[in-house]
Amino acid sequence: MTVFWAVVRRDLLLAFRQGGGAGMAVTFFVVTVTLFPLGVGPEPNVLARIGSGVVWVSALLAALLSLDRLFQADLEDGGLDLLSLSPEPLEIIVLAKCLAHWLSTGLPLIAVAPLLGLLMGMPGAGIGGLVLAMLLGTPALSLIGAVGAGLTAGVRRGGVLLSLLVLPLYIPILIFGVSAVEAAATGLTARPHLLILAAMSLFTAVLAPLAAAAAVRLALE
Amino acid sequence: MTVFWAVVRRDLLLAFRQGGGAGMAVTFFVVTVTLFPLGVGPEPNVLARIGSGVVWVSALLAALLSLDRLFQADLEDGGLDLLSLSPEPLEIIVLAKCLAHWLSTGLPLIAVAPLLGLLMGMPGAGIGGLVLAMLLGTPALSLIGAVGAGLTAGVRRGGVLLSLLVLPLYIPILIFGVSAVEAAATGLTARPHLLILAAMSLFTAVLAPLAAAAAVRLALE
Amino acid sequence: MTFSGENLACLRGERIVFQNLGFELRPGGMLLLLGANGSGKSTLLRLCAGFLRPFAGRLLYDGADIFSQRAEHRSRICYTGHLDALKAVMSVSENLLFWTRLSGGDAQRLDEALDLFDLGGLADMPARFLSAGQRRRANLARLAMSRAPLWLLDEPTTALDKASCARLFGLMAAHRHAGGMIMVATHQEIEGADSAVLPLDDFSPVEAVF
Amino acid sequence: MTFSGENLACLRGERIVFQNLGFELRPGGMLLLLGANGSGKSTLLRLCAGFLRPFAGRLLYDGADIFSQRAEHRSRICYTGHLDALKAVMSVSENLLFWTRLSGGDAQRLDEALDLFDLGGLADMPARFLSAGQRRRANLARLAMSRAPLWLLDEPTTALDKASCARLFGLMAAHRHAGGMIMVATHQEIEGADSAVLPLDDFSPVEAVF
Amino acid sequence: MHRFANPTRFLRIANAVLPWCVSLTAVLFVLGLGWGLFFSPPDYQQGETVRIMYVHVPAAWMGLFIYGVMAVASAVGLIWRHPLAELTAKAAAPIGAAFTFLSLVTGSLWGKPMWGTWWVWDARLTSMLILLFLYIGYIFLWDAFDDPQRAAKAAAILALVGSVNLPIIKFSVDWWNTLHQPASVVTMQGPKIDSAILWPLIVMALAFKAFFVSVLLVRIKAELAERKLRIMRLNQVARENSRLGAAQAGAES
Amino acid sequence: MSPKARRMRFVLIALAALFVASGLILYALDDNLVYFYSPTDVQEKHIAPDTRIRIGGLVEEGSVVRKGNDVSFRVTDLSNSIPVRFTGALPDLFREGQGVVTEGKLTADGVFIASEVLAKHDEKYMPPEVADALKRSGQWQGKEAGGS
Ligand code: HEM
Ligand SMILES: Nc1ncnc2c1ncn2[C@@H]1O[C@H](COP(=O)(O)OP(=O)(O)OP(=O)(O)O)[C@@H](O)[C@H]1O
Ligand SMILES: Nc1ncnc2c1ncn2[C@@H]1O[C@H](COP(=O)(O)OP(=O)(O)OP(=O)(O)O)[C@@H](O)[C@H]1O
Ligand SMILES: [Mg+2]
Ligand SMILES: [Mg+2]
Repeated sequence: MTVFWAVVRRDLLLAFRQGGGAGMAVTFFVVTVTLFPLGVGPEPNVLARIGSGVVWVSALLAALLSLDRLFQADLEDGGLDLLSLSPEPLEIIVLAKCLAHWLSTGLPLIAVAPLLGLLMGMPGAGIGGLVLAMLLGTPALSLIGAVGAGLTAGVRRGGVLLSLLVLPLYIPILIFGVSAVEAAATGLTARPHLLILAAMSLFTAVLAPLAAAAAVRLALE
Repeated sequence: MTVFWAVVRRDLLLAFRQGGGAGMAVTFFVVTVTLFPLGVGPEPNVLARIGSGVVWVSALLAALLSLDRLFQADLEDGGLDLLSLSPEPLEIIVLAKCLAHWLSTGLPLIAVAPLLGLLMGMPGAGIGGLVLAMLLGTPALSLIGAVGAGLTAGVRRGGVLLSLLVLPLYIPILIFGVSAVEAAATGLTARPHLLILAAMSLFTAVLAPLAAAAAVRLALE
Repeated sequence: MTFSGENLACLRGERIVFQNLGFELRPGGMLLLLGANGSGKSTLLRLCAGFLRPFAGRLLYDGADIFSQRAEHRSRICYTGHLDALKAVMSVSENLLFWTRLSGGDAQRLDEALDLFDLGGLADMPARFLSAGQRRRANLARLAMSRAPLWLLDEPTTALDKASCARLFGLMAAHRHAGGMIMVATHQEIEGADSAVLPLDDFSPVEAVF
Repeated sequence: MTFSGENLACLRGERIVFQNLGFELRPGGMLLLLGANGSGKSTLLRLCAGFLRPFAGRLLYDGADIFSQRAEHRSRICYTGHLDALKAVMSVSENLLFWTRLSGGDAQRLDEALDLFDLGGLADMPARFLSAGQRRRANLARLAMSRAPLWLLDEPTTALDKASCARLFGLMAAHRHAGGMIMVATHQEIEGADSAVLPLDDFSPVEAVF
Repeated sequence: MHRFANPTRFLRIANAVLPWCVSLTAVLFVLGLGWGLFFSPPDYQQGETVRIMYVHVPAAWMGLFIYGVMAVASAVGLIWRHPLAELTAKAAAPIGAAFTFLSLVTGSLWGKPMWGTWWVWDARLTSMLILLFLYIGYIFLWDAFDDPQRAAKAAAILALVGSVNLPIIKFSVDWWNTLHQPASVVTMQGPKIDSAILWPLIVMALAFKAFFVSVLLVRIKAELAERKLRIMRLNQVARENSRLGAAQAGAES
Repeated sequence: MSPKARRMRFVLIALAALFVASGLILYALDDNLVYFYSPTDVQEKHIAPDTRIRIGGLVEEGSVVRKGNDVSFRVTDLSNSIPVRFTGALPDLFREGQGVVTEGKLTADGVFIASEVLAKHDEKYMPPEVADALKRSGQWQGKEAGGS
């Protein structure tokens, strides 16, 4: 597994040395969420009502934006050739890249999410649910995103296309993520929603690397 | 002015021949807007309440996403060198590129906005206001965006950086855009808001090309 | 009509690439820029095109500093760089016509230019189908339509086969014959025995200071 | 240990690049791929590396089709392409160590490899400060740490100065001497008189028929 | 070279089948629409509004069916590298998107009088909307590649990934309490629709199928023609190259 | 470890993960993951007043009282029922014995104040005469509670 961790280490290193990898996704997240009080108006009960939805949607978009370089950067400098020539299966390497992406994007988003929840006037229980739901759900965002990033690597206008391909696939996570928060906020049990989020992350952890690796091989043809 | 129109023509041609230029921004717009009912819940009066904000924020994001290739594509294939070597002032050429961007992105967004307004349950008058406000406001989106696109051309992780630079500058347009819609929807006069939007577009039409051209020259050093 | 540099120094990323560099070009003249990688050939060409400002020294065209008359200077030069500036989805002739219109060249001479570089059969082909050499030829065809007196060419022979090289050298000779001036950066042989040579290695600072 | 291609044909973008191409490499052998631009040198190398599947024909290593044992084949080759695969924000030695670990090379030989390509002083320099030639040398230094028997080199001498070329040729000779095999695509002279030549122009289809 | 021999045979078959298919479509449509709109009875609950069913339900079925066809064709294309399978998937996509869109529109038109709303975000409706987005993404992905061979494979991967949505759409009404009704036709207990309404529905479903096959054949023919054009252009480049090569060889000797 | 054994291990890990994921989903579906709650759910779950929920079921026979634009009725799943009040336009299909989904809030005294009432119908289609004939012949099976 030493190759796996070597890839994780390198991608984290790159994320942090290259213009504050984590920082940017987080800032985008914060800026987008704060656009809403400006757009919708500062009425507290409206904000509290839409809070969980807005936070989740912004998290999707933030995860998405940082995805388009996942394979593209390596493709452009020839590194993807060498990554795919490693004796280790490409699927493992893709999984390592997803893990690094989640550690450098998903985790920081989760860290600031409570603050944004407060900003939107969400109740305490809801914020707890939000953090839990994001912990279980955001890995799937990185994994599904990897498939889209692989498919659009080396493609004209990859960025916009990526969002087109990936956002529809994010919808289930959004739905269950939000319902988990709502259930927690209203004192109902969030368990089934959280279980489904966990199941989706597990499913995609197995299936997404397969699809993404196939897509990456294609980009190298 | 023949150079001006030549640039507009070329950029429009490229937008339409390269993977459905307009189509993608529009689809992103539609997908993002539909994320909100999913995230926020389907309650019609809440949706109607936040409709104008959601549509405007999504329009900002859609305009933004299609911006990152504005100069980047020309930079990568060496075309930006030649564009800036034209005897015509670079400012004029930047303005032409902004116009082409607005025609290929802003206009299509405006065309589908009424549909999305309906989907969000906005009243008829509000939808009329939305179209007017977008007509007057979206040119400023392209123009301000050009400054950000110029500054981030040739920069690592330009995409995320771009949104960080540009989104805060979009906030005034968002605020006045939304208030115009709200005023129209509630039967008040939207005129002052619309006038301010028009003024912002005019201001940026003069100032943004100057800043963007300076940024582009910097990118070529 | 002369183009000259005096005492030029250039700084890239806080490092001096070359210093105390001077040259003079007269109508009909050609200057070959030679030197190891990283010696500053491309940098000097971009300096002459006005993309960069020199850290020290001056660039004069007919005695006037080029940075005091930027617009005029832009209409005096035709530059070809490492990249081919072709849009993949536009045809060869669409690409060429756009650049010519933009730089104020002679759009009438399109057919002539295409023929010169043997691109006649490819005029309506989207540029994405071209091979590397064909792309390079399409880029060079701009020269044949340009009205600029000063050509700045960065390794123009890259990816060209022998026959195309010969055509290019013919075009360059004709340009000089008509009183034009040429600066070429190159690693390969360029035809033109009478041209001056600027060995960039000689101008790198003795001690690279950081 | 032999590596051979039989009756290979390759299709790119619905066009046949070459067909009926065959070759054989034995331990200590070197094959030079020559040919005009677009004749398919890079394509053939990528085929041999397993990035592409041949449209017709087979690639055999010790008699077994390379696509039937992909993982094994990947550990047998060391490939250097047109691009240098260096991360601008990582130092030369960080870059090299990562690729070596990834491909199962010998990380102990880092210093040796750096010295060989005269990169000793640059080991801790982020790659973005390197000149083109230095970048290329950093990429080639992987060869000195690789354990793979088959080297696939795509125009390795690009951007190299004379001295570095000589070092590279020395390394290649040593690899062959130790029983390794090399395929090189090139436009320039490569030292190694006894090597076989594969003229790719000879295998392009007379008329591309579909 | 089977991949280039095949299209000719396909074209021969397609040209023979197409007229029949078109006529069948016309006959079935006239029959189905006439029956459905004029001669079938109203529903005991929904009254005349039920007639939207004759468009909505076949359109929804086709939306699902065509995505299934694309997924299967994509798998065939990926595994056996059969170019006709790739083209079939590509040609089917816009038709499927149109049917999906039609089912969404007719569904909302029907929902307003029946449920009291144009749209709700229940599992059935939402998953159907996702299907439409998947179709659109698929179409754009084909567009985004220069090289049709790579486009085919990338699009195939997407089609296969997206196919997880199909069972979700189909069974959403059983897994969740949706506002949308459960299945009426294909159920464990047999159809729950009276035969007076079921028969015109079946005729319309057949009409939609025949329509799909006709349009699909036409589109595949167009794709093949376009491919031929592309190859002719590339051949022109190749000729140009070899002419140049010859000239160069001549100059050198 | 030989490459084969390694591959085997990956496959096993992957299968295990898929298995666990399927288990989680089945377990979650067993719990309630719904577009609306039934009256029994509402009673069993002790949903707090003032939370916004949807409830679904049948309109109890004989419970509909209209006063101008105001309607009150009871929603039942045949074992429990909840009183509902609503102001506004009702869909065409709204009638006694019919399935409905309503969205709103429960007040402290157990009345559901609906902000929206949607009609839900079942999967049976037949001409009116057939329905009458069925009713007359006594084969009419009545309604199951609001959908599946
Ligand atoms: C926008 C709203 C709607 C959407 C997206 C939608 C979607 C669908 C889909 C995807 C199917 C195919 C299901 C399958 O093959 O199993 C379907 C079937 C059906 N829909 Fe809808 N529907 C909508 C509204 C309605 C409405 C308002 C009604 C009636 C009041 C209705 C009645 C039916 C019926 C009767 C079927 C056939 C069920 C069967 O397969 O047996 N739909 N709908
Ligand atoms: N944008 C930049 N920032 C910092 N340093 C740079 C930049 N561009 C070039 N340099 C450095 O300036 C020096 C000169 O580069 P230049 O491209 O002019 O060399 P060259 O002679 O054209 O080489 P080549 O033969 O590879 O084309 C090199 O050492 C290079 O590392
Ligand atoms: N991804 C691709 N899609 C379609 N055609 C391609 C692709 N890559 C290369 N080709 C075509 O295949 C042919 C062979 O290209 P290749 O890069 O192998 O040439 P080469 O011999 O390496 O040339 P060079 O000397 O320029 O490196 C060219 O005609 C090229 O246009
Ligand atoms: Mg250079
Ligand atoms: Mg090559």
